[in-house]
Amino acid sequence: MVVREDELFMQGVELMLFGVSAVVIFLSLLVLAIGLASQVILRFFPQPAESQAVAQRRTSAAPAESSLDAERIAVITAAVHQHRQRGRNG
Amino acid sequence: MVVREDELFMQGVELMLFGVSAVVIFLSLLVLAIGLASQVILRFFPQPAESQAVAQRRTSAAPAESSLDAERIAVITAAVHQHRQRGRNG
Amino acid sequence: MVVREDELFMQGVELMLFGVSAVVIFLSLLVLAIGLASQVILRFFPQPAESQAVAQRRTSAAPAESSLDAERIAVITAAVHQHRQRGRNG
Amino acid sequence: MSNLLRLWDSTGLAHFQPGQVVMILIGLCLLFLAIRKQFEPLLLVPIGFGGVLANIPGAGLAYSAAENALHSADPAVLAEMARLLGQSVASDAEALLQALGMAAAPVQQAAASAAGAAGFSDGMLYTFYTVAIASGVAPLVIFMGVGAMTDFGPLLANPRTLFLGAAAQFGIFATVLGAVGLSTLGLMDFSLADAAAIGIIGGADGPTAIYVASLLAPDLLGPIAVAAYSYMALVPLIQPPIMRALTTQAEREIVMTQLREVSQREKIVFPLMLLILVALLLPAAAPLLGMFCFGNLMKECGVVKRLSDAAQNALINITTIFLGLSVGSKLVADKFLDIETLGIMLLGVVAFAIGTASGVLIAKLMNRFGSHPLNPLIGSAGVSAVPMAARVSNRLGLEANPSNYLLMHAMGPNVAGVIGSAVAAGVMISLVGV
Amino acid sequence: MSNLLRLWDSTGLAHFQPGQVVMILIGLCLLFLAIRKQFEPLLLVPIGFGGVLANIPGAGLAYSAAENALHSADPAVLAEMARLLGQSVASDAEALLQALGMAAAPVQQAAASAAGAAGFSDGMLYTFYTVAIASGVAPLVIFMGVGAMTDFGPLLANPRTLFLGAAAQFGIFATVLGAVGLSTLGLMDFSLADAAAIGIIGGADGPTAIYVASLLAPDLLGPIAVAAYSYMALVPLIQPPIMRALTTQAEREIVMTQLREVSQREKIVFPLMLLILVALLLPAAAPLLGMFCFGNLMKECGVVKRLSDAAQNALINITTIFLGLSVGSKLVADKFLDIETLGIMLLGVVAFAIGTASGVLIAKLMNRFGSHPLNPLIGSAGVSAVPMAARVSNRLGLEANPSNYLLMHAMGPNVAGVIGSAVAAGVMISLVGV
Amino acid sequence: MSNLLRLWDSTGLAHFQPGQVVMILIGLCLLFLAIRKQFEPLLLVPIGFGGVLANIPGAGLAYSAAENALHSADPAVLAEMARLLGQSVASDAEALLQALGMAAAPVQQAAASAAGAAGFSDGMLYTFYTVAIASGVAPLVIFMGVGAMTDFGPLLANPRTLFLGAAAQFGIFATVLGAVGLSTLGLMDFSLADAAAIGIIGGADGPTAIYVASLLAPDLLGPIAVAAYSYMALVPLIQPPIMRALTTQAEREIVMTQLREVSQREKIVFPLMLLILVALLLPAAAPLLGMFCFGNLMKECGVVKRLSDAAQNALINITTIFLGLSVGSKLVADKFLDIETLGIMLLGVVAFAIGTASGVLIAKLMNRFGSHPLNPLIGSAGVSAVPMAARVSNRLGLEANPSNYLLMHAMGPNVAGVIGSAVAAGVMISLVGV
Ligand code: NA
Ligand code: NA
Ligand code: NA
Repeated sequence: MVVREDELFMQGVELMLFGVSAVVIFLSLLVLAIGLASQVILRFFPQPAESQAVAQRRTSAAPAESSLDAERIAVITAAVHQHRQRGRNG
Repeated sequence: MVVREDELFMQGVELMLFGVSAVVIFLSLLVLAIGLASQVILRFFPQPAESQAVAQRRTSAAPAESSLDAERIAVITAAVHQHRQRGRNG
Repeated sequence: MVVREDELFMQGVELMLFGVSAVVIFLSLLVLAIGLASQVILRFFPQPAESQAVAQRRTSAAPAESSLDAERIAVITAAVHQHRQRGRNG
Repeated sequence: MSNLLRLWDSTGLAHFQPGQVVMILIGLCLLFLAIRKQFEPLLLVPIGFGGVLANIPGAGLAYSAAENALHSADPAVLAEMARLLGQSVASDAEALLQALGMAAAPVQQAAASAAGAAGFSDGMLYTFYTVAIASGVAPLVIFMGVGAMTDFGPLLANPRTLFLGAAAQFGIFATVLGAVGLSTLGLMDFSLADAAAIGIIGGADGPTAIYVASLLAPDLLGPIAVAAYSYMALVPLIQPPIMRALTTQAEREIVMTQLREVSQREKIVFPLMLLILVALLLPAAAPLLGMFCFGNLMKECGVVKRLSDAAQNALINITTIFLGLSVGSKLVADKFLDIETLGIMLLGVVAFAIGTASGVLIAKLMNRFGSHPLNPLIGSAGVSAVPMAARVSNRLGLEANPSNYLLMHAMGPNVAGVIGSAVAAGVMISLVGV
Repeated sequence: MSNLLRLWDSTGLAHFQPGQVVMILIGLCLLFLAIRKQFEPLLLVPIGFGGVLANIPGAGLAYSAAENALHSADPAVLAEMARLLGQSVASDAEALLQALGMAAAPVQQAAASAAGAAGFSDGMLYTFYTVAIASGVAPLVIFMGVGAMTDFGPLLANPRTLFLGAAAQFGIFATVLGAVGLSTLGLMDFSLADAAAIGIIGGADGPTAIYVASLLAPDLLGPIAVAAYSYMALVPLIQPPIMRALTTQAEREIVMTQLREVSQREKIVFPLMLLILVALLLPAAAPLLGMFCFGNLMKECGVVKRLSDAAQNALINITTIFLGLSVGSKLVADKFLDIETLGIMLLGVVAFAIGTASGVLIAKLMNRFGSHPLNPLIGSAGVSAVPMAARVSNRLGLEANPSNYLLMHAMGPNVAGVIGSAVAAGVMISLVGV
Repeated sequence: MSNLLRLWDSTGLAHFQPGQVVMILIGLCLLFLAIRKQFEPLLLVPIGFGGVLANIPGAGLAYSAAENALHSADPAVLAEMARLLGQSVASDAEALLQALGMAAAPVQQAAASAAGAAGFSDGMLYTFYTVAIASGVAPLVIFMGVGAMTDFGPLLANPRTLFLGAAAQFGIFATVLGAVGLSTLGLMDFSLADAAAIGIIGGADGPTAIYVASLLAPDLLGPIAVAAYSYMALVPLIQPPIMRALTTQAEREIVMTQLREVSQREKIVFPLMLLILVALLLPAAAPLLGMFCFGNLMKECGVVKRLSDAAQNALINITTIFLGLSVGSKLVADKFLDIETLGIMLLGVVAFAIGTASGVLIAKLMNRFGSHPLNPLIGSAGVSAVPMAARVSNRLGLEANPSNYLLMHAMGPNVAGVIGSAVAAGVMISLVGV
């Protein structure tokens, strides 16, 4: 009985050692991989300025939203325009 | 056969009596409980005015919505402001 | 073995013939049915102008949207009104 | 040529039976009512469409794999199924279908296995029914969504209106009596469980009716659901004559006192209190009222807006689609076209009428005792049919007195009716179930 | 130390097989095409990612519990499985996997039970596949959503374009012939059911192809789905040369007459009429076209906006995620890396080409007879691939004549193609299935 | 009268046991904390409510059909179940329940069948648990949604912070040791698998904890989930004293250099790279990290906005509702009210404390070596509890130096902690599982 429980504790210790090591090794490799990937991308595949803009537009351009935005922008533009005009008038 | 069908009818009558009573008793207890709870809450745990405001803000403040509202309010404010200015101008 | 494979090919030919015929027959009947239905509807059940308008309003009138639209229209109206006023002022 | 024959045999034309034609017409009729007359379209569009799909001959969308195997009339398959079901090899498909319906679970599994091995599979609507209704999940999820959309403010401001919600449930139990009466007279053949499931139509609550029917009388689920939703849509026609007949002009003119504002805390405590009362008194109603209270708590607590929105939108809408199609699967000709269906339609409208009358009469009675005036027109709203019945009360109130807005006052009994029929459902399940 | 060994044994590195490396690269390649080249990203992102997941060595995400038990190579488990499968105890995992694949349903259940008791469970992707595709539900739900997004106005305004949708389906059947031809020549080993499933690639309709493949040739589902979506994405490259080769400049310049406005009632009646035609003639297409018509009716009837929105958004998006991952589960190396896959990819592009050519040629033929002019460029849109093929027609029309907008005219054959391939699918299922 | 007795017997009052009262109070207490104190309300509202539902006496919502049959105390049913379970006919319900829990799969199926035939059915919460958690699906779907909401920008800009996410996982493994220590001392009775599941609480990641517990220690899932979410909510109370004790004022004042902008391509490549690393090294983490990476890829690739939105909204919200209720089903009195639950609550807070301390200490250590300054306050964010822990770091940073905004810097270790605990989960599953 005592043996069994000591064994359980030893298994726990083992699990801790292997577990901590595995996590640290895995994340260390990930750090290396990120560094490598960043360098490769930034050096050999830099994102062209225009393509990034396109990408951004693409990302944010669900049709419904964009039409809504367009409308809102129109309204705001009108309002701001008014505001300036008023400034000039006043 | 006739006995069986009479029995079915008696079961129906019984079901009706017990059912109606059960519903009435249950809802009566609910009426009592609501009355009691309302009195306890209104007397001992009145909702502080500020906390209610907070709660309301919290409830209605999904980030997307609030930013949308903020924008719309800005536009409306601008428009209304214009309107008043125009009134003074005119 | 050769027999079996020839048979497979004959089955393929048969499948092609029956399949193409079935598709063509089905879609031909659909063309006829559409023509018939259109004539019947346009002659005997023309959509009254008002009911169509109602239907359209109904379709597009999820409460949230309509209130949003109403608000937006109010803002736009105000802005446009301003714009015209400014035109007159200037 | 064998292909040509097979092609013809695979058309619907070769297999149409009169019952299927009738049921397809009934399905189209439900669609017409739903779309043109706006009879509870959210449910009747899927139910009607499901009804049409279920009756497409040869498609077997509403049948299990084993039933489809028996319908196929393939002799080898029939012989194998007869062996499994312990029937004579000479039995026809009809007899085997009956035997299948009454077989024990392991035999049914064996039959399903054999049908699968012979290349038959469960029909689409059958699958939907199994997942959505037989499991009990869909009506409960819809009830959660309804809870998340319900505002108990008017009820909490005037808790007495709960009695009106109780009164209107009298229609349920009177209809149970009517159903067993019809059986006693030998006109129909309803068991006590059937009668209980039919009575719930009078609760004017779709998900409750479907839930109870799926537990107590799955064979009658089709007509019960159709009756429940049809009559809910007909509330503006059924109720006003009864309400006018039972009230005087003076009563209809009664103006009720403005309701007080109810605090958020009271609204948060209410679903919990109701839940505890259910736990103490009526565990059989725990699934229905539990999910309902959960939905309402999510709405009122104000800290789980994401979940409350999901319950009120994506989840309830998706579930409604499959619930409706699943109910449609019970509109197959051989289960629906029955004298019992007529009985159910008849009893359903009686249930609505009695519920309406009870609500109005109890309101008149309560008016004699209470201090605050109570317009008896709001009594009819106790049948639930939210929010249609409350609107009917409001309309008749405005007719009698153009400045008499009863809508908010009628919302109290209206939501009380939802609780009332769920309680009645719990009573039925615990007294009749199993 | 045993733990260290166990840890190493539990890494993927210890188990990687060349096929898995190849398949992971193919998965990454699909992701590249989907993200960078925008090849049908809504499906190819989940499919590609699922393909990578399915080939992670040791994870067994694409396998059932019993398959995972056999892959584990645990001698006790293997012996037990060999006993259940009625194989010699000396059989290796390979032989047992084959025996499992061909075992009867009860034996498979026993094997699953034994695997579960030994601690193995179904892989995640296998579970998704079972629920989403093997049940048939996911493609049908997506078809419902597609129906709810489809506007039949252009088709109803010019019903003749349905013939173009029919013509383009010739590609399907020609491909069937090609597939059985390859088998006859001994180059591949396709059964008639396999050939039918491969042909449907030419329908240019993802959910239809997946639905048919899941019924007729589940083993080929992976390559068929990948081929279908890849070629749909490649429509702007595949079609134009064929269209230019088969038309003259003068034909491409034909301006078509403006389409008439179609009333709401015609749009409501259309899905019901299509459904009834299916019921009369082609019950085997009832699940696919039934759900499609249901979605379209929800959209057009205007009274169930909540449900129509759910079908077009939450429901179709959620289903697409799981459908894509489930298809990915069929990209495991031992099922995908096969000479048959090459055959499927080859036959798929042939199917697209023949369908395009047939559409254009029939349009030219129809132009000789009809009174209204018909630009043959819209014939190619009959392959479906909505709305890509219609856009291609429009683009080539503008090239020939800068004021010749064909988009709306091409939408007619485009949606007709969806119906056409569903009809073809129904024909296949009823002639070849079971 | 028999009906009256039956009615009384069907109330909850007749069956309430003290444990159930306690558990309902605990459920209400969780609801209070969630609603009033805003303790992780998205999970604790459903969990608390589910806990109340699970303990309604006589409703049996959290039990399987067979368990409900055994709870019914019907002698005929008990005798039949005893026969099936191979127990003496004289056995009481208690003994039979135990025998059922330990029976082999076929026996359990037979018992379920018999219970079904006797009219018992699975409780609602039991069904939810089976579908959502036992299948492993719900935590994975939530993890996908979390992936779709996570921005890895701060981590990619400063990859060194991954070490902080690793360091904080030390709390997990120390707690495993604590749990086996308590067993060794004879105070509790945790197996190694139990200990591993308890340790994961220290990962401060709800879905990961639930996923691991459902695999390694389903019996402890209730207390583990409650502990995980409670302590995540208590992060603003638990962490600050530890952080202050382990850092000097000068360290807390360290200002970190502005993070660089990370390109979209780096963000797209990251989830794929992480996935491949998982495939190479830790297949046991493939389900969790695979779904997480899939969600993140959908977000970052920018071409599947529809799917990404579905994963972040409808899908995750719906899943959260059922996940919460399912966890609640594990709060039944006879499984929760146990000395082990106290041990789990105690070990959980220890795990959080050790994780926090390790993160801070390693940050101090790294500060000695790296070239860029590292404020040790961001080390504590490595326990995950996104975004609460990062906000705590930010708050303490501002306390020390009112212009020292650490939020973005703390987001790096914060999301690293999510990866770290999923990796730890994979290690546990591969070393302890099966
Ligand atoms: Na009611
Ligand atoms: Na097509
Ligand atoms: Na963590």
